[in-house]
Amino acid sequence: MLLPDLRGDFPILARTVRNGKPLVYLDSGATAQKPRVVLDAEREFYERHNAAVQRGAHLMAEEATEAFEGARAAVAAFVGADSDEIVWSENATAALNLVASGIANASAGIGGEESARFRVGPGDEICVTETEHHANLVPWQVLAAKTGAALRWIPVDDEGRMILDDLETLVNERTRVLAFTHASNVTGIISPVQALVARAQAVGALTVLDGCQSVPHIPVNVKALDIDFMAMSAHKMLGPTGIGALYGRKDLLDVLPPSILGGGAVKVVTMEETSWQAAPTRFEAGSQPVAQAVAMGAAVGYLSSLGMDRVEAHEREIAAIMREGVAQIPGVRLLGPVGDANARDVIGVAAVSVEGVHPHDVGQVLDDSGIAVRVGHHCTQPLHRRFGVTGSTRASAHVYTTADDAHAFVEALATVPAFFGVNR
Amino acid sequence: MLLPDLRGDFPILARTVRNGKPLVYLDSGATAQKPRVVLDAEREFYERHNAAVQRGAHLMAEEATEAFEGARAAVAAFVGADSDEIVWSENATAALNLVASGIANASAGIGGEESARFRVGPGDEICVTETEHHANLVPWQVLAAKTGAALRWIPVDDEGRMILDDLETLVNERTRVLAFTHASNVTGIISPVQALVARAQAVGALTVLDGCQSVPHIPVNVKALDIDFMAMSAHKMLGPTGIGALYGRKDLLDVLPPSILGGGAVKVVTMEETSWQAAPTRFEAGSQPVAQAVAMGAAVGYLSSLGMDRVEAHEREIAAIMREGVAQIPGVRLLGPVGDANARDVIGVAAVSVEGVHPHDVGQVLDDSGIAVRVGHHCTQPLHRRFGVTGSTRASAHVYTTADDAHAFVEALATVPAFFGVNR
Amino acid sequence: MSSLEQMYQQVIMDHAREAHGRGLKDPGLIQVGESHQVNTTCGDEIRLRVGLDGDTVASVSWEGQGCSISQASVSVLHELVEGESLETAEKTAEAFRDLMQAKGEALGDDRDDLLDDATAFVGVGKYPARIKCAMLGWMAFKDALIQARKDQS
Amino acid sequence: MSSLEQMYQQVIMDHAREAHGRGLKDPGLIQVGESHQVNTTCGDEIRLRVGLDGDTVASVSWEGQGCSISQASVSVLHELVEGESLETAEKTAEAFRDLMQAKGEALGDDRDDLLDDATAFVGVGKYPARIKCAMLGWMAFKDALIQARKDQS
Ligand SMILES: Cc1ncc(COP(=O)(O)O)c(C=O)c1O
Ligand SMILES: Cc1ncc(COP(=O)(O)O)c(C=O)c1O
Repeated sequence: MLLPDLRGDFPILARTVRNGKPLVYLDSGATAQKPRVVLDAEREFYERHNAAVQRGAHLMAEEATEAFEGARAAVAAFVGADSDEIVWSENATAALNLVASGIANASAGIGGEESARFRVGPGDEICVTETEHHANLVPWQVLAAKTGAALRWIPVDDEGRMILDDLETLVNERTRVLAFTHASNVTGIISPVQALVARAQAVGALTVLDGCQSVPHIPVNVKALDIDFMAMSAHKMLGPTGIGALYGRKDLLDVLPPSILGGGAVKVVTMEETSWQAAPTRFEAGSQPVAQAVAMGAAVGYLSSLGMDRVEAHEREIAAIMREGVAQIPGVRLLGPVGDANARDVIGVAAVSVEGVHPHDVGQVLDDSGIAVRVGHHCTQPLHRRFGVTGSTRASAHVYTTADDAHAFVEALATVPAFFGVNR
Repeated sequence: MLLPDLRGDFPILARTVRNGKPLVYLDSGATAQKPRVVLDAEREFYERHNAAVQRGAHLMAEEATEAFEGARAAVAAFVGADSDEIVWSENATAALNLVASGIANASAGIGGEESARFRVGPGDEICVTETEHHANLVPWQVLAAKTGAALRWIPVDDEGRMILDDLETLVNERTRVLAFTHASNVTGIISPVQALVARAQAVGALTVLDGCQSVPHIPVNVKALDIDFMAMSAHKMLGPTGIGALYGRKDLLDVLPPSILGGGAVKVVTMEETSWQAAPTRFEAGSQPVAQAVAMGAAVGYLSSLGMDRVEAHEREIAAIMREGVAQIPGVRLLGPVGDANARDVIGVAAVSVEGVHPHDVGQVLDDSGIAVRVGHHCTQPLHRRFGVTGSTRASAHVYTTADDAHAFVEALATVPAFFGVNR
Repeated sequence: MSSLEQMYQQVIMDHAREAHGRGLKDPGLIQVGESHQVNTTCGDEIRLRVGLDGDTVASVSWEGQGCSISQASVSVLHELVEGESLETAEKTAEAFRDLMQAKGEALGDDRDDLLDDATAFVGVGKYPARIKCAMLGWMAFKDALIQARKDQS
Repeated sequence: MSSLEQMYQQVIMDHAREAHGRGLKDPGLIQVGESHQVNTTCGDEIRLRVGLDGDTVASVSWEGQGCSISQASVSVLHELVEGESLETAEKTAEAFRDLMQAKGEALGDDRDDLLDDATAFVGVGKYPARIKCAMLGWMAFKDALIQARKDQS
């Protein structure tokens, strides 16, 4: 394994679960566990520096602001952005909604001429893909419904790979936004970002990347990818719950109208009207998740110290054990690439469908062995429908996942068909 | 004092600030400090139970869900609501925006016939007050701009009290929403909720209460107040940053369209369209601030154990020391009720304007004595404009504030005019 | 017997494999109610139809998919309530709900007789996440009854 | 001298009480630029106008309100740069920015001469929240210069 055993850094991994069994945590795709440094950073903030940021004239307010902005700089550096291109949000979902709602607001005239470039209306198109998480699908559906634009999508093949044959038709002169995920939370496939961005840029469409499953697991540089917006979630990056971030190109962020309105985001307020601050402040109305920002800063520090190249390689090895292992079990279908391509260019995910056994029942049997996985549609109903199943059972890895964890998953999964008597 | 000295429960209050001076924290109106039980609750969640809630088939997911929903029940009970009438949000600002954006979405046809009762358009009116925090003003301005409705407001008198003489004109048959604060974050005045709600109900307008400055400081029961919606912020309630909550009457919440869209909030998703869950789930798209919810639950537990009646009485005594004290200082103007009414029916706040000295400079002198206050417009530009000042210096109390703190503020404030040579 | 085996008792496995009452039936000229329930955790759905003949639950039929717990549960429901008086059916439904809340303990009173095969679900009560699965059909039944009573056809 | 007294040095207090350059002037037929800056922390505003005459900063005037630090700072700015060459004015502005970043230490090089009265602001560098106040006028100056250079009137 490329990474040393890191379990000692993660207090929760020492606990036992059902029947005193040691915990095998393979649900990191849903939410990751937190290293001690992250928990300590959050607690230290509360015990030493907690104060309202940005507007205090007292010492703790200064310290809190410094910690808060320092965390922003750390997150920015982690993805190759400038500090003022990072907006805090409640989670990745809120970050994606911030873009979609900002465009809806611009289309309704909010933001005036300055925001006119974001206006979308009848005759325009918004393009997504069939592999999207609901968080990067539903906001665009509703934007289309509100503005009269048409929603189109890039389909996927039987392995879940985007079919780019009709890309020129699907992303065309009428396309205003192309929103797609960087890595699938089901198949693990890493998207063909370069081809998609090139096409979007050729037709002048904005690109919105869902970085939820890439930023925690592989090196990501927004400038190298040349995307316009990207959403990420701290809780999947070994960070705290309650915070995520949006990257946005500064010139775009500065003129996108805000959609959550209130204190902090505004410049001059009269009873009649309001002017907005520049980005990122214009999008940060209300008291921010300050302690969480500080802890997210600690999380990217921890990941950086491991090295994202090594993280990627480590998790690919885990993926290989899991994916190749489950592919051997009769009656078990691996969603996503199979055969030669199985464990190449994927993140550490293995979602399976066990013939004749409902995912919930599969998960229950694994749980009985102390193995925590996710069951259901993983917020990707269209993709599961495309695969002809309503749900699946998903194991997903992170930096602390060991080869033993991966083997335990494969072994326990192999017992499932017999338990439910479906292989008689 | 009605409450014992609680400083021992709050680790940060033991620290020293400038020149090794002990901290006198009087900025609780901006954000409160956290007792150890709150910090412990959050940490224990991360170290023992952290998992994605609501959809796991494994033990920790069950435990996490139980903790998360238990916290919801605790917060609901704290304000006299039912559990499914409490929606988590990032902060109070987001909670207020949730209502305003939901109405905007309904007005744009989202939610269909079911949501038709929320539609607002030209000819309709939305009413706020001149005392509102930007968080309860700007969302309504923008809703008005988007829908073509007119924005009206209840003015305040020289002491900052709402003038209800023209209430029948300002809140009339065309009024669809009446949004107002429960307690002012500047004057401390507690609003005439009963009169306002009665008038709104008489004309069929929805009532939206900003509970940011009431819920942490006085007993609040949403059913007794008979309001439709109320926003609150955990970080002002001795809880963590990164979470707030919206109370909404269940029958309203169930048909208000969501505005942050994504996983968890949805029922059936196809590439073309989406149906929503019932409340509160429909408003909780994306991974929620779970550890923060648990900690917010611990915070209301701590407040309840003190007893909100005692908290109110305690803080009123602090208010009296501060307000009566500063009223004695020549050249210092107290914003809000003066004279006999000074410290009656107010929360523990004293905002002052020192003649000839800018609030920032006032705050700096206090800071030098270890006294942390807030300076500026406190996100109430219209109210400050009404008072004829651009900003003020505000001291605000909480359960841990002692009589000594209040006296220290008054004494330090008294030195300010001389320091800047304005009383020569 | 481990907790897992206690949840997946043979009775449940059998019902799950060969579910009764599957396939929506047109119950003819009686009061009819229908309900569609979705378990949003996993996307499982059940559509259940009830036909009332006076005070008798004359017909209970359903379609949908789900995990073994939800399928077995609706199958047992069909077996228990079809043909019973409204009163007995409602008492059974209530007993089942109570069993789910009993954290893995049998009710231990005369309602165990009423529940019959359904007592096998006792182990589900230990798994909060699965109670929703077991209740799916019963929620649909309760709702369909309300609809049926409103129906005047 | 305490940190507080170091920040509020007499020079600063004097400039704050009697600020120079206040009141927007029409600089006549030369290149003119104007900038409006708001310190969103406290709502303080400054509108500053610059008139260029070739390579000379011929006129600097302003209006607005703010704390003693921001008022004194723009007053000193007026004193330092009005009538100076563009090059000197820009060097002074840069030196002032560096002083603000110096965490309370003097620059200690020949730029201290350039800064003259402005060296009194050294103590502000210890208070991150106040750096914005001190910089408000200088930001407006920088921006107004850009506008003035664009101006062809
Ligand atoms: C009266 C009032 N309303 C709204 C808010 C906004 O709350 P938050 O910043 O938690 O969103 C505040 C606090 O800043 C407040 O005092
Ligand atoms: C690909 C993808 N997009 C979006 C999300 C939503 O992230 P969050 O729940 O943090 O908003 C997730 C995780 O649930 C995800 O895996």
